[in-house]
Amino acid sequence: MTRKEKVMEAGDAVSKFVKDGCLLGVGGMHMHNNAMAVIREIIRQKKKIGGLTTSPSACTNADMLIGAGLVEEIYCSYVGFEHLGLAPNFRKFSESGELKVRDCDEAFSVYSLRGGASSLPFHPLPKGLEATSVPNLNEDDYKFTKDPFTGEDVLCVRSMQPDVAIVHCQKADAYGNAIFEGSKFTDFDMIKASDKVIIQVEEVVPSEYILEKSHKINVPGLLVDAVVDVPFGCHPTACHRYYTYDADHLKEYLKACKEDFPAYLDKYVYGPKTNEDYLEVIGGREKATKLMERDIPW
Amino acid sequence: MTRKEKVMEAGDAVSKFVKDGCLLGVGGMHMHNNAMAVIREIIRQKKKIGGLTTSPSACTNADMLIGAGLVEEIYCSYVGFEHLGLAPNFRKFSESGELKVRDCDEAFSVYSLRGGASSLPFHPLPKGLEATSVPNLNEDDYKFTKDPFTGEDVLCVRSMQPDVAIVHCQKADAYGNAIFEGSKFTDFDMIKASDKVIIQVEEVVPSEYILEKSHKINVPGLLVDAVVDVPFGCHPTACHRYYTYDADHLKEYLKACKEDFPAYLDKYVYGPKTNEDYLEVIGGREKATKLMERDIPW
Amino acid sequence: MVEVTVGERMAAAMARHLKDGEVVIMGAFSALPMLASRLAQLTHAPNVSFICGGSGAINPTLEPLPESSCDDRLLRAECIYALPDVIDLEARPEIDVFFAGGLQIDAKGNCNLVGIGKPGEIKFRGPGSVGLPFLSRAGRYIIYTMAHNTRNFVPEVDFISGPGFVDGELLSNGPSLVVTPLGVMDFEDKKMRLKSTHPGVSVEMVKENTGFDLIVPDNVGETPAPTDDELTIMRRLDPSGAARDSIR
Amino acid sequence: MVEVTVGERMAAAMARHLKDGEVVIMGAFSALPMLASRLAQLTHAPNVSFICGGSGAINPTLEPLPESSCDDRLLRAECIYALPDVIDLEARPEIDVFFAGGLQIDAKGNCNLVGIGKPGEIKFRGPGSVGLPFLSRAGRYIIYTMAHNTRNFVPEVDFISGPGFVDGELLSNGPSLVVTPLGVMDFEDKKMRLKSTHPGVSVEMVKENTGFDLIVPDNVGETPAPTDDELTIMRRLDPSGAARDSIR
Repeated sequence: MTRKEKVMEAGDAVSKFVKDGCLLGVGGMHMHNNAMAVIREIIRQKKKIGGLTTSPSACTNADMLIGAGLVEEIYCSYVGFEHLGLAPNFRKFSESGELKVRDCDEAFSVYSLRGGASSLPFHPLPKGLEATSVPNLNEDDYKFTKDPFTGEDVLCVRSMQPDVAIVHCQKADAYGNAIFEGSKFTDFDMIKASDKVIIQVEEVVPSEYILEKSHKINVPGLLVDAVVDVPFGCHPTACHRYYTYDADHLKEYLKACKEDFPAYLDKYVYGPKTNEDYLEVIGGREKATKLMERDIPW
Repeated sequence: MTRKEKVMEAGDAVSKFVKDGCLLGVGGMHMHNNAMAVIREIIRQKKKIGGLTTSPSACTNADMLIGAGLVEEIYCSYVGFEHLGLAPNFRKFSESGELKVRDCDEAFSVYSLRGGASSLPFHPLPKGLEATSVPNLNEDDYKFTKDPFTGEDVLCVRSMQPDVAIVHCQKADAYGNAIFEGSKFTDFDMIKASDKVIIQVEEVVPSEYILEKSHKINVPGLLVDAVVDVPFGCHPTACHRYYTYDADHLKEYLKACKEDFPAYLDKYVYGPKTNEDYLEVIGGREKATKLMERDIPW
Repeated sequence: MVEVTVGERMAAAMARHLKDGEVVIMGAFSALPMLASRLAQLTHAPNVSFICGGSGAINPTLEPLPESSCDDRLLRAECIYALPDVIDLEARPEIDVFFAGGLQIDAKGNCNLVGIGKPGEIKFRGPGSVGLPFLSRAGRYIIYTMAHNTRNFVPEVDFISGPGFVDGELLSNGPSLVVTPLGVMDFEDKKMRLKSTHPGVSVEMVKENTGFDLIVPDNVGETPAPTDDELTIMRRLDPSGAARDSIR
Repeated sequence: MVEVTVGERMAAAMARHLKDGEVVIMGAFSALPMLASRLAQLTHAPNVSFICGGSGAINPTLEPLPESSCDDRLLRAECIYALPDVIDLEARPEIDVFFAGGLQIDAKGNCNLVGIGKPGEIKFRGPGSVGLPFLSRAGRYIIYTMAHNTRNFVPEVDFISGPGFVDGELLSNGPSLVVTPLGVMDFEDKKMRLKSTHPGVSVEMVKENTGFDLIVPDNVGETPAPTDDELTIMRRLDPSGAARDSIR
């Protein structure tokens, strides 16, 4: 008997694990570690996303899916581009009513996934978080129960267990044992909470490498269903310690959203069928080299 | 203005931060990473421990404090010596009624601290854990509330915020920024949940070292009140990646508990006033070398 | 080859009970379950994953096998999770098999680590229940003990630390195998049944050493010996015999 | 030396508001707060600790200052926490100062990032509330904005993302300072009060650009310029001017 490898093409991973109407979790945060190669594949396959959940701060990972018209509703703590501006598709589709927004906050994003990761039926919040408008805007996901020890009312959030999570990390072996070399964001709880997990990586490494680096922050292969090998697969967002975000491309994206988003999708999503094709379209080796050129710690 | 260093002697850390009657958390698990140098100092100073909480599996860190007659009550998921046997002082003091036992389980140990770490008023448990005798044995710490989303009854545990935590780790700088090089046990949540934190370390390292290793699992100095520099300070338990547990000494301890525990305390606790003295009494450099001699990963 | 030890026979029986692809978890005092899980990986079940309790090590290489479940030699592993992460896993449907034990075990597979006595009058304190309550959520579980007598195999446990076939709905499928120094048992209609005895142990001896009426089928065989292959692997993983020779 | 920029003046005002030993936290779009916190550490407050939101970096060295709060150049830090650990910290009494902002800010210091409109009829969607609800538990908080006009300084926010001096008991001490491209404000009896204006900005200009009645004391001074020392440090940390020149 031999051990089963989990490395597969983005197309196969998406067609196998992303079902129409699913609750989808996407990892990364702001313009960092968004699993864009797999997300572009979801758009190519026109998978309908029933619900989208993200780290407390989503970026193009959410905005692009929304702009492609694939998202029915989003759990929204924040969708934006930080110093580069607001999220155009998110704004447009939510203001028009095409996208249903379940308003939430960072506490919801973190604790709903943590509750899901721990198989808790719900997750209480620290006192004080009831003082905002958010729970009133989303009475389906925020409710009060009694503290059984004091009898006081305590605001709680629903636990979330996405049907499938799509997360990017730096390295994994063929069995899905993965090493995160930068910030972890909420990716770890998202992986634990989700039924199926697709990890896209910069590099597939030998198992021996993982065994020698098990002191690093990592994820066990037993939670991972597919490993997708896509160097530069976070572009136009950053992959910590590999390359920074492509500010020029992100600005082009933001402009395209306002002017002609279908053209953007044609050029960058529907056109290039593979990761290699995509990398050529965005500027090839020259662009890649530029994004990698900078001092990084350790 | 200069930055304040937190390195101090065990004696000063204990007299400053461990108050009579306190709820004390002690880190490590089984015969690994028990912060024994500071615990021996607590015994020397005869601090009364109002409540003792530990990782899900306590060892000599709890048993020695109990044997010294200092512990009023313990939250007990497990106190024992794994393959070496049961915990003699814990058994003796609990069977006689001198020690009050608040029966609990691993779920309580982990989630009560996690609840404390997250400032949650209480922490729900996954369904199914109500099927044991434990909640019935401890109705003060286990209670049911309603799931506000389904109306179902959910078993919950009290959140715990120890007054002071005593934890061992491998390295820290003078400001308390600490690196854990082995297993983390429940030490991280214990540190976050506790009001005051004493960390004992194998080595105090320069801040520059920490900055270059910040990808390792670590704890921010802002949560740490005292750094106690005690090489071999976990003896007779292990410190991951530095030395293994002293099985011979642990067997001597277990025997002494049954025969003449005061003599053990005189020889190993009250006698040697400093960590250096203690290391001489347990066998000096020769013993240390022996415990360090083995293959360790990475 | 030297004689097969009781520990080796028990480990092989546990290893063979694991199916390829299963996720297995164990707690304290688990040298035998660690040996069994690694043995399964190296023989019929390369896709088994196992989690070593407090250390947080997942699929450690185990050469040589440590005695303590938190030993730092376990850190050469495919992943090291913090304990709270392991606890999260314990509650997840990924876990197929738990290894469990107890001061007392009863006919329904309930395990007790709390102590002997009644609430408020515990005359013998056990170490505590640790992770056994999570048995209620496990796929199934294997009970193993280092002794088999009427003190630990009792009609009804004094306290339930790990729920066996208790009344009411269970999230788990309950206990599936019991491995002791005398033999191997499984369950029929939620009651413990003798399956095989180790060499030199009679059915009568097992019955005498069990404090309740074990279901005894007509033909109780001998617990199969490990194959030469299995023995070679076990002796490589545990050269000092810490686990293999742990039962006398 | 070249002219002091508005960003430099704002950063210096925020830095000086931090007391030695305090723990400070910030979220997205925080180049100025990062600069201010590091400046405080390198001048009067070496025991300040600061946490950079999503990156989880605690006390990063910040040379050079990145624009994104999650940039990997922040990872040269004293600690990198996972975001859930940062959230745990946000709820802990250790946090003395939060940096906050909003699409709308009102006289009581409430901040709104949800959007403009009414429930069910949001006509302008903001990015979302992110961590602002934790302001309810902060020691105190500093509001900073990149613009100051009657659209963002409004009589009453449409939605509360970060609670200012709301009715009822607060766990926090509420907002303590507001720093904008026009000046610096603080609070008197839970209402915003003008403290100083930047050079070239009149009291009248601030009043015209504020959508509510600001408390204006008799003597409103000029926001102090950074010292040469402070300027040297800020220009070293932010050589490209990404933060310092961010306001025009």
